[in-house]
Amino acid sequence: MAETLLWVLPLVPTVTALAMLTTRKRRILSGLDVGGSTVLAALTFVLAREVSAGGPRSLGVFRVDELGLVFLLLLVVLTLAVSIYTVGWLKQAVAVGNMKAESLRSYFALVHAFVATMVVTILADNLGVLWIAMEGTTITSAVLIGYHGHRHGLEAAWKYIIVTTIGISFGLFGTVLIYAAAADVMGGAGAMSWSAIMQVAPALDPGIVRIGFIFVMVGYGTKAGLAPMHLWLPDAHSQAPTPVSALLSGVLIKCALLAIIRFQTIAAAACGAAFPQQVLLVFGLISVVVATPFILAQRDIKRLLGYHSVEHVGIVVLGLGFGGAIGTYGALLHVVNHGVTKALAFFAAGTAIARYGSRDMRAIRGLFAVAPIGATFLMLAALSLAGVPPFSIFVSELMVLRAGIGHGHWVAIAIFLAMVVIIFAGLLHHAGAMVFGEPRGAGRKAEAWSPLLAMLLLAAIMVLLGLTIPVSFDTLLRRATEVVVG
Amino acid sequence: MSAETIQTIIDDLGALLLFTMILIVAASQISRAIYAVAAQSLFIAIAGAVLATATGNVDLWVIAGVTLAVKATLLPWVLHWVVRRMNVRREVEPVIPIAATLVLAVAVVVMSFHLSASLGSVRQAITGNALPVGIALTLTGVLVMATRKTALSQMVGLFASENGIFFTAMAVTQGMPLIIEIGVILDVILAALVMTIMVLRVRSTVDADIAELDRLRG
Amino acid sequence: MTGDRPLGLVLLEMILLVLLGPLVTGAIQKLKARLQCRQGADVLQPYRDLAKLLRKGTVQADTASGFFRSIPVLVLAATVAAGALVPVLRAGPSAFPLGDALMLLGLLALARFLTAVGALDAGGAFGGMGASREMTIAPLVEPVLMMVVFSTALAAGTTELGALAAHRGTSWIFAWSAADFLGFAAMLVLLPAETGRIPVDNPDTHLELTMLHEGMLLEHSGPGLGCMLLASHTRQIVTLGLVAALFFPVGPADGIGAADLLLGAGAFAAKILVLATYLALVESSYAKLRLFRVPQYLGIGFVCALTALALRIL
Amino acid sequence: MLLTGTLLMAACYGAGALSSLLARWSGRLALGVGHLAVLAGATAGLGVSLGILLGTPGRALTRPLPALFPFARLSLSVDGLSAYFLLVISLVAVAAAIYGPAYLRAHSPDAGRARQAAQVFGLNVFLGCMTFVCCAGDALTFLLCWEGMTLASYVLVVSDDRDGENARAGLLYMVMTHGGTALLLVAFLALTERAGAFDFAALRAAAGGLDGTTRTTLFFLALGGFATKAGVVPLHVWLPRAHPAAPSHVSALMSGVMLKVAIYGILRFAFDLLAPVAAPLPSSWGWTVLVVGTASAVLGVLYALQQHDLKRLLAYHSVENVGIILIGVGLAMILWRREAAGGAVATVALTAALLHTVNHAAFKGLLFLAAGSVLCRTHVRNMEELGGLARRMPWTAGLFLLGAIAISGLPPLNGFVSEWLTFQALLGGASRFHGPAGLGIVFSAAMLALTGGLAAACFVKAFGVTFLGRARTPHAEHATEAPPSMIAGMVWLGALCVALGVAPGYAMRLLDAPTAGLLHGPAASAVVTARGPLVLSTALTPGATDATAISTTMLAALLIALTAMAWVLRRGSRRAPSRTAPTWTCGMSPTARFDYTATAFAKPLRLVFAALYRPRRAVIHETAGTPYVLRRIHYAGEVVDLAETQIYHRVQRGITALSRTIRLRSTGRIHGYIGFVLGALFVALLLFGVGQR
Repeated sequence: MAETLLWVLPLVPTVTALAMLTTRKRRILSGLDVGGSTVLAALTFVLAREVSAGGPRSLGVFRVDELGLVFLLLLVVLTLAVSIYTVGWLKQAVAVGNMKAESLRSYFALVHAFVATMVVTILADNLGVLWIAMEGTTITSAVLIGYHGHRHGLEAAWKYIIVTTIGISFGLFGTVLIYAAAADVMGGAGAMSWSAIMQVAPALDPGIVRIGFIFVMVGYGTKAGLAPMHLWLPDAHSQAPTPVSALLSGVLIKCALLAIIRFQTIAAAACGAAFPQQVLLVFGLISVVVATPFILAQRDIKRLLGYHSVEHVGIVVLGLGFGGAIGTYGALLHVVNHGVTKALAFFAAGTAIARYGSRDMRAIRGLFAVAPIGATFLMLAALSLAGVPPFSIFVSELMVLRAGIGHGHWVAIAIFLAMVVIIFAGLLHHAGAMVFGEPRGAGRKAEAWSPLLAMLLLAAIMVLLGLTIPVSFDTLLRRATEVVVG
Repeated sequence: MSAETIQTIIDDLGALLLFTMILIVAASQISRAIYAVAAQSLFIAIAGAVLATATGNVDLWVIAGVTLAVKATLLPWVLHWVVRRMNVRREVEPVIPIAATLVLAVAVVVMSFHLSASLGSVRQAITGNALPVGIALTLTGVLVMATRKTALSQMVGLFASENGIFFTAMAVTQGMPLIIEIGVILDVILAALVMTIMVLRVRSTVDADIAELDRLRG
Repeated sequence: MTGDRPLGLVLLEMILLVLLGPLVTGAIQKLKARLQCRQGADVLQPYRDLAKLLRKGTVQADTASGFFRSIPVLVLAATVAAGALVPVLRAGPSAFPLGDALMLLGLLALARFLTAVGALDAGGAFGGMGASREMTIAPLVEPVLMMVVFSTALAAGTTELGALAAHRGTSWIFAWSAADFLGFAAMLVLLPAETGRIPVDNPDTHLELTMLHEGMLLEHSGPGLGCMLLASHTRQIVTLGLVAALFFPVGPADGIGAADLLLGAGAFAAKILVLATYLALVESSYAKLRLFRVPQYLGIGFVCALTALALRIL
Repeated sequence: MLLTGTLLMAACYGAGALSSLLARWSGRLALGVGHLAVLAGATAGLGVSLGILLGTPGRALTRPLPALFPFARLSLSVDGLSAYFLLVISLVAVAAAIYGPAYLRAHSPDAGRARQAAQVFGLNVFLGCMTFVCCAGDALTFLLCWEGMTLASYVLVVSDDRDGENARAGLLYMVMTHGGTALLLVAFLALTERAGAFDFAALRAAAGGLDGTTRTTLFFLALGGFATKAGVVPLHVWLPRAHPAAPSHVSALMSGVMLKVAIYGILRFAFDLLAPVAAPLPSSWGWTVLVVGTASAVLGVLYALQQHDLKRLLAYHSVENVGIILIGVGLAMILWRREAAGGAVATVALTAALLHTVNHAAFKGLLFLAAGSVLCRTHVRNMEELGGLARRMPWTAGLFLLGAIAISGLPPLNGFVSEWLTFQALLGGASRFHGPAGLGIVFSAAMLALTGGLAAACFVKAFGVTFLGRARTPHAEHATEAPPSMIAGMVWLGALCVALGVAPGYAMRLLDAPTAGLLHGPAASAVVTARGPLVLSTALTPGATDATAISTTMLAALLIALTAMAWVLRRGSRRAPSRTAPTWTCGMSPTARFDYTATAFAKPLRLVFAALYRPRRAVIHETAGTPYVLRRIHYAGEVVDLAETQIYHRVQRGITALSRTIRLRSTGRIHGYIGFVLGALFVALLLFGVGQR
């Protein structure tokens, strides 16, 4: 059952994408969109139950363990939310002419192809397949980013595809090195399978693994938006259509993180845990620090959110770098929390942008007066991103902090907290300026239901995870943590 | 052939690859850079053939063939076609002087050899100097991308760095799985196509080189 | 040691203070006149004024609120209640504790607070000016007074005036420590300020440039003014009584008989007379200070008090 | 059983929070139900706290909460201290609940339903979180409720009206308290990571093994966090902006109660969680608290003097009173376990602090409510535009006057009692310490006296300018008395002020549990009311227990009697005529311009303390061509908070400018992007790759 699911899951979005190429009607397309996502989500939950019952399953180059499952769940939930959101968003976008009605199907198809590549990335056990799928995500999402076709979109797409291709070509180099080290120990057959490598990881030659991990770290780190390789990220995330931005920020960079985590486990087994943690710690701190000034002095709301992703990826990596069960647990939890929250933030920002017809935060004023519900969601998302309880990110940041303090990284903790507070100030300043005050340049027309529904879904998850961690989810995270730290 | 001869051959090919790399860096005309990268791909195909005969690994024959077909023929042709299509600015426009780029390239090469020298047991995992050469090629290729203004020369740099990875991958003693190599090459082709489309599209909509758009900042 | 001063005695002393208050003012006026080579009014003049005022009718400002009528009453009550805390005839803690030096200062501050509020009620410029100035001086005086009290309280181990006096016993200047001298000096500096006299205030004029306390009484008339005047007389004698209790011996604490009470009364009269003479001398030998020189003037007292404390503690 | 009471309380507040959904149909309904829920919750809180405080003082009652987080056991734990602060919160909450609905309707009748929902929701969550911060039995519950408290009050601050001012105030508030929370997080987590658990019992055990420096570091981290919330100078700048911005009954809660929660945190952390076993606290703790307390008291009242915004003036007085409380706390820290046998000055100091806590809650709440009813009738906060309200709003005026007398520390009201105790404790401390330490203590006593005097001056100004004299503007001209329910809320607090002032001895019983529980020493009532509930008595020297004794009860009786007598004098003779006439203004016909303004009233003190204020002053001469003919002279003068201008503005400007420049540096050139990737790889290889086997 579960094994079949392993190859069914990537097929679902692929089939959906192909089916979409057959029609031009917006309603049918939206229906297919939501339907496909729902099926994907349902199957994933079935798989999750299977795995929680029977442990990891593998089939050929595919393998699912709890670690991958965490990311997979995040992916399907966000995909579903995005599909629901797209219904109302698209109506408005077509109305104002942002999207051309005749070319919708290619858009939908591309989105689902994008999703398919991400599913493969998560399910891949073979590191080569992982790399191929990652490049696939780059190509599909690059087209989506440039989808609007105006010069800014194309510029962002070009920067994105060039820089990330360079990045993951480094990733490929690292993969080759790891493979070489593994093949040297276990012979060529299956020396690309992560699970197989993990069997012999302690025997690998630390020198090569070290070089390989550095290449992978920088390479996939570029894709994950770690500073200083992050520069493409705000451009891409700000220029993409809002639903795509949500997917990029919510899931894609997390897929790259998954790749990094996979290699981290190998490196930790081969060269001792201290080495990868050291590297991760440095990149995490750099990301948190670098993001700060750009968040403070930002004017474009979507770029603001993009830089925020840089910060939060930094926090995840920081958690991995602090290491230990707590740190890794916190990092994985933060992956989920940030994905959900950031998607919510992009949705809320998208509705605000659609209402005011501008991404400039100085133009968006008094949102609470014209669209109270959307404004509330925007404020909630901002507060959660800033790490305020009772929202989910507070919990994961707390875990990361615990790990840091537990391992006595006082300097890192000091820098981290200082930046978090400053970023909090900046973010709340921007959000407050947008939400409160007298409304300018926006009519008080009713808020469309489907975006609100999508936001409600995500906000519910956000608050739920902020108030409690359900037992099933906790066990999942614990097992995933064991996968990483053994 | 004995392992030593293989190693010497690989090392010589590596030297040739580095030479072509220097040509790419030093090329002042885009077309020359394209020829250089084609030649580089050709050498890599040869290296693949040599290793294939040495190890009797059939996959390597296929890979060598595909490399010859795609990277030594198809992609250079595409690039040339694009150059002809948008018939302006044949010369590469460096961001920093080419001499400075060369110096940096030398630094990269030195670093990569120093790096692999610091590793003891590379040689039984990866044949000969394939690792340092591969690192050098990869980084220098990216260096070229970082120091050239036009989109095409950036694509050239990208292919050069891909070549570096291929060379190392081939030289891995056990050989890479065929399917992976094929997938990688397919991805490269796809990426190249998408990039080409973008270049042409920007050229057609706003009459500018896509690599010079810099409105998104901060 | 409770029960030295039964409640009856305390109330008696209070009434005594209220009755003698105007006399002290009269005495000071007479002394001033003599020092300035004038005939001066009769010593009993303040009583006559009071009696007259209490008989007269009232003219009330039309803008004044309902509080205005009750202000003099409350002020008088607070001041007189403060009188109940000063040992006059006999030292020792009272049988039933009413309050200590802090409570005394608090009650005087309450009276001042209400006076200032009343001054603002009518809504004239003079009242406001007077209130503003009064409330500027008062916060500067209070800490110094506190510190003087502390400097003796730390020696006696209590802030209750009766007990303080009892602790001082019948010892006299020769038994003073250096701290006592400095504290007394600080007190002498403060006295004019606290009793509203030159060089801080001038009780004789209604010229708005010089007046503090008088300005606040401007809108009161008839019985109300009478109450306010009586209150300021009482305030004066209470302040003097405070100084006396802090620095001079009070009548014997152990004696019960009328003779002892008379002795205590005599001693009290003597002490008050001395201090009154001091005030008269200062008033007739100094000019009034500019308002913004006053802090400087009080600074002297502050330094003295601080030094006294330092000597007491170090 | 009592803890079920706390759960009942939680249920009430939760229901209130949910009732904000009623605004979907009717805002009025939501307001009514929400405040009713607050009333119910507060009553339950009163029941619980009184039950615990009057019950047998024993160990803390604890009760586990549902296990929300796998890594921490959540629990409630209520001991004497918690119960006492719960009492304080509930007392003011009752008033707020009675006062609130009418105020919100009267103040902003045009408020949208969304706003009303936000206000109801915020109020309930705010109170719920505050109560549960005090009842928390583990670090996580504490932190969650702590941040929830901040968040809810932020919602209330920004919800009041739509101008950007509130948003800015809320921002400043949120950012500063968030920074404080970051410090708290580190302090708590450092303990929890040692303890391996979150509940307070484990933390105590873990703190036992700390070495001195770590202990002190943790304390100062926590102190920084709590002091930010308590509005201690120089961390106070958010307070005078945020408190006035909230709806008035929320201002009352924030000023009167929320700051006290921070005090609770300090006490809990210093005396309970972090205290060394059977040894005095490190002396640096107490002295720091004493110094910052004194500074806050003096500077708070000095800045309050120069405010003309009624609510901001009150907010600055909160800074002052928190300072006074901290003086007591610091003294208790210094003296605890350092006295000779039989000494109980530490108890007196803590008693003074705790008593002032409830007193300040009472009169500051009363004053904010009174200011609120002025605000909702005139819609003006600047007292220069008010005046003459005493005749139009007699109840409000009278209650404000009551509060003013109380906050000025004048007998016979409650402010005096706690300040008297503070003075006694200070003197006692001074007599324990010879040398500079004692002098320092006495000096802070003198500063406390100065504070009292200045507070009196400030409230003469506040009351006089707002309520007395003539109406300066039409706003004040057409004011009417506040609706009865608002007056009822104020009367409740006013009665509290009088009761606590006239019969404080009876309240001492409530202080037994916290003092004895915290100091493991003699209970408050055993020390202070040794001679029966009518008499407060202390001793400056060990041994003698009641050398100094006062009885505000007797004094009040005496005052009443004397007032009666004086009234007879005042009435004078029947035959004498009594008439009214215009105020004497040297013969001119008096107008409102003759009234003394607040600026003028405070001017002398501004000049006296100019060195501290550094007032800004701008005089512009408008000449007609030649410098000899003056058209007009503009005068502009203001007193700005030095901490704000000297510290915060500079930091903020610095950071903003820095990030601006960094952002402008970035050229969106792709070469740079690639270069950074390459450089990162290069450096990483050199750093981590080369030469490490």
